[in-house]
Amino acid sequence: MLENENHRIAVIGAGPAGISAAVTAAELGIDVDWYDKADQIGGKLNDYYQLFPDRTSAMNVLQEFDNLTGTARIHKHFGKAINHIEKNNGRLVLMSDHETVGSADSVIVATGFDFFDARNKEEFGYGMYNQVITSPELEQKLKTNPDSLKFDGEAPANIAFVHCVGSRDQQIGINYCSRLCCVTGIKQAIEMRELFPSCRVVNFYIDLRAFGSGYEELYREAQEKHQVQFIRGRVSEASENQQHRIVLKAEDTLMGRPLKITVDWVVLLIGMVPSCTQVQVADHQCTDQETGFLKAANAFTGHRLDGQPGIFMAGACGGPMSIPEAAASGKAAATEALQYLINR
Amino acid sequence: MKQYWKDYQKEIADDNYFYVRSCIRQNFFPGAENLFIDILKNKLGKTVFEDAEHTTCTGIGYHTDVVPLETTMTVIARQFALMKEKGYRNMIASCVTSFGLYSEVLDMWKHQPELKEKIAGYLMEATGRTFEEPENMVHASDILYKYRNEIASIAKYKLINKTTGEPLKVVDHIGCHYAKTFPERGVGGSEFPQVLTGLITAWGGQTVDYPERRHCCGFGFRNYLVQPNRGYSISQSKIKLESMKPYEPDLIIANCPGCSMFLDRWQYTLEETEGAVYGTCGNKIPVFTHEELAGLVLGYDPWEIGLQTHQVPVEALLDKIGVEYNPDLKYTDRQGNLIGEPELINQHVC
Amino acid sequence: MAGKRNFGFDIQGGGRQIDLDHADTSLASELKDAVNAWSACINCGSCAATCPSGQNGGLNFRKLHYQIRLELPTLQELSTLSSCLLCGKCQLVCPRGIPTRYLSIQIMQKTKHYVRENIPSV
Amino acid sequence: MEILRQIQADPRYDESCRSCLNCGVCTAICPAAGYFDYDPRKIVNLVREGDETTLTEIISSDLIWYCGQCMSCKPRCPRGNVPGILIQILRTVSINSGLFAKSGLGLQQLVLKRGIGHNILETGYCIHPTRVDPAVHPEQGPVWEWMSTNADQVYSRFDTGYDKEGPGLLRKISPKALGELDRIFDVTGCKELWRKIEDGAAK
Repeated sequence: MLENENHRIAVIGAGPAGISAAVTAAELGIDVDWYDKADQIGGKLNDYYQLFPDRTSAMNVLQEFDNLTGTARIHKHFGKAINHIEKNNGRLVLMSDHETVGSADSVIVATGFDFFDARNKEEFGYGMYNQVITSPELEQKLKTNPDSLKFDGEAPANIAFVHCVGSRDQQIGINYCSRLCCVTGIKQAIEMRELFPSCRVVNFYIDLRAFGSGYEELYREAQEKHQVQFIRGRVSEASENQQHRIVLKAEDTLMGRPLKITVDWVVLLIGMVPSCTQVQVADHQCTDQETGFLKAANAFTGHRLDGQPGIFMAGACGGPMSIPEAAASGKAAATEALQYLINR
Repeated sequence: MKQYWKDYQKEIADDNYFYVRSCIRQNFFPGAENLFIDILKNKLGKTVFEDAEHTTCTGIGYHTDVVPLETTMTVIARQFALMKEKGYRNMIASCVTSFGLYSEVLDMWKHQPELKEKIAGYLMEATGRTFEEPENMVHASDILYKYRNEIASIAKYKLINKTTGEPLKVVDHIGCHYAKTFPERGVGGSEFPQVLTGLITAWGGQTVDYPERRHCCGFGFRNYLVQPNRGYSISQSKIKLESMKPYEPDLIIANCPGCSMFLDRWQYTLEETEGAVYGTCGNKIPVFTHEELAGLVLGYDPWEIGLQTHQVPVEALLDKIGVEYNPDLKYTDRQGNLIGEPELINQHVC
Repeated sequence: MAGKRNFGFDIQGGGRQIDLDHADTSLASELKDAVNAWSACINCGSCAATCPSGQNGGLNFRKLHYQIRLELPTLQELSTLSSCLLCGKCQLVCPRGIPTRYLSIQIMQKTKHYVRENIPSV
Repeated sequence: MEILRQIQADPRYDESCRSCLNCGVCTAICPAAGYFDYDPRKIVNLVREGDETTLTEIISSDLIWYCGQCMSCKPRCPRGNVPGILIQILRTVSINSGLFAKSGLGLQQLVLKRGIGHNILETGYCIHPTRVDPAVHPEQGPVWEWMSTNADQVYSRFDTGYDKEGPGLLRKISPKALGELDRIFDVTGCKELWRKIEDGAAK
């Protein structure tokens, strides 16, 4: 297949998409230089507790991923963020700040996403009120210290999940839907009900987008089995009362009436935004003007970046994506990269 | 992406101001605006000019839908024309609704230049004047915010309970039209504006964050101005007062003249109708404007700055801070003669 | 001191707001145990759309069911159910398989007492 | 002109009424929505649906007169809509079409016009101490009664310029300035609007 055995692919990012891309390329017989800003593989998977829709342990998934990466063809260069790709005599040069770190014949960018900084939605009081947390913070608490979710030493009485924080919102310049927050809210609501069976859990949503396989079923399970309450209305403001509980105001749009509830925890289901370490490609803007995510030359047909021979994107650096989707995208990008090297 | 709102700062010109007065403030807080001018001129050494020819901005008429948009715009253009004629570029509005409306008009002109042209034509036709937009457009409370530390350095009193040494608990109420209409034009944005909090903390007090902090005072324009509609108005203030009551605030301050008046008057009405009292020791909570608060810490005489025009008596608060005043001069005229006294409202001593 | 003077307007309001902190969900608790799939509703409105009584105004089954899960409806709101024909068309169209006809009967039965107590003439 | 086209022709339309997510953040914090049977979210939707019969109905009803113009709805809307401004437009169209007089609350425009409107042209202020009558403002309390009955002495304590020409507190607005206001009100269509309010209310 490949005439020159010395071809090398660089994969930037070691989250689900990067893992999948690196493993696939290695399996296809190519040497992979693998970069990540962190010292370990997994990316945000390291911080998750259970994965939707079937509540698989994130650690197990990570372990399975890790088992695949032990091949001799994968060369890890972790602990350094690649943020720039230069072109030099047909080689792609990887830069970290202004330092050359390596080079490759083809690069797969899998730098993932960042979570939206909830302080930008000041009306929810995140960063001001202790009882307002974000979904990844809840994930962390569930994973490492569920006891920290008690309120004044007691099981919390009321918990609210606020959907669409940092999504679908012109006020903060993010008009797209982050897609995964809905099901995250459903999953975490169930977990809270299991942890604190006496607790009322209310999800405030605008539209419930349970698009993935098993998501709608999880939604129904949350309603029926776990009695999670769903109220159709976006939370308008959160304020703190004297007991440091949070008072929320929303409209119940199905009743057409304003609504108020006092809760012990508010969980903001924060959306996904482009990673601050997203790779910039020299002399070219390959990002979507509207969203800031990387954009494929033709999203219908593949992962190639426009005007950038040899550079491919994979996973959530191209927009909000679930873990299986990111992994599949990494696999696909690796095969496209191989195809590119063969045809070159 | 935008910055965090609470970090939002805006440009506030440092001198040479053209001042436009507020209808409501002049009526109900008659000492406040002259006090503000005096602080600017004599305490901060600034130049501030008031043109006798300026008028109402028509804001209340606009928001009660008896003055159309283009009329309001032309009246505002006339104020800008006066400012230009006198050689000023920095405008200070006393009224929060005026400030909001000026901001709104400037924003609409930016997006619809043809509308600005049309208004220029109206102004020329009606008055023969031409105008220029101000370079800097702020609310009076922005100026005090800018110079809060200078004021603190020359202050005679602090917002501290003389007996206990504790900082006073101060509720800040921001007029809705200050930052809700254009968050980027308010110090600190629309959710948690810093403009009054900055004054409170710089002058020794402590801000109270209570659940209904961001709720409207309930003026509601037509919902107050027409007598049978006033239930709406008082109900909104009641929501706020009930929400702040458990925090036992010593004082409320507001930068909007309407809010200051309503939070003051509705406490009286709520006591009369429902027997409800929201302060401690059976007292109501005094309500100050930002100018009055500055005047108080700077040691102005309480009666010279108009604190006797409040329905909620202020003496308990003055005593708490240790402000000197002569009770005999409260209801006197300029020459010191007693004008007569309003019907007295009970005041309790803790 | 209260009511000393007539100020020419009434102080009221706030009644429109649903206060989940103090809402009465006792009826909801009873129904939850009595009706399968009680909480599976996705508010699609199929039941209300197909309801013959609903066409004439008054009864909105989707909304009434939803409201009971939030708070105790007013007598007036509950009494709209009296126009239910128990035809069961709603049950045929429900995508979540909620036994709506049975639910309607259960609501009527469980509120009979409440309605009688509050409207002596019923 | 059709009601919808009149609404859309207003220079404030584009900034106030884009597509709506129906999320309800506006209604959630609307002081009027907690007090009246009123829902700003629904107003936006009704206008966007654009049905002439419905639009005629709502601008003939009390529904458009509940909003207190606080604009709390403005900073929250994820689509950048401003129901409070849309209400201003609906009220303008309601007055222009004469339909305001079909609503009890709409008819109050006559009182407001003769009050605030006339205050502006006669005094140069929206409100003036001599025009806030304690008899119809009992809620203003005894201190206001004292100020209002002793206006000259009270206001002069703070500024000797009270009710006199020249700068200062509640100065007498000069005939020249009042004349300019009057001409502005003529040229920009305010007087025309006032005629419509008087005529509509008379019918």
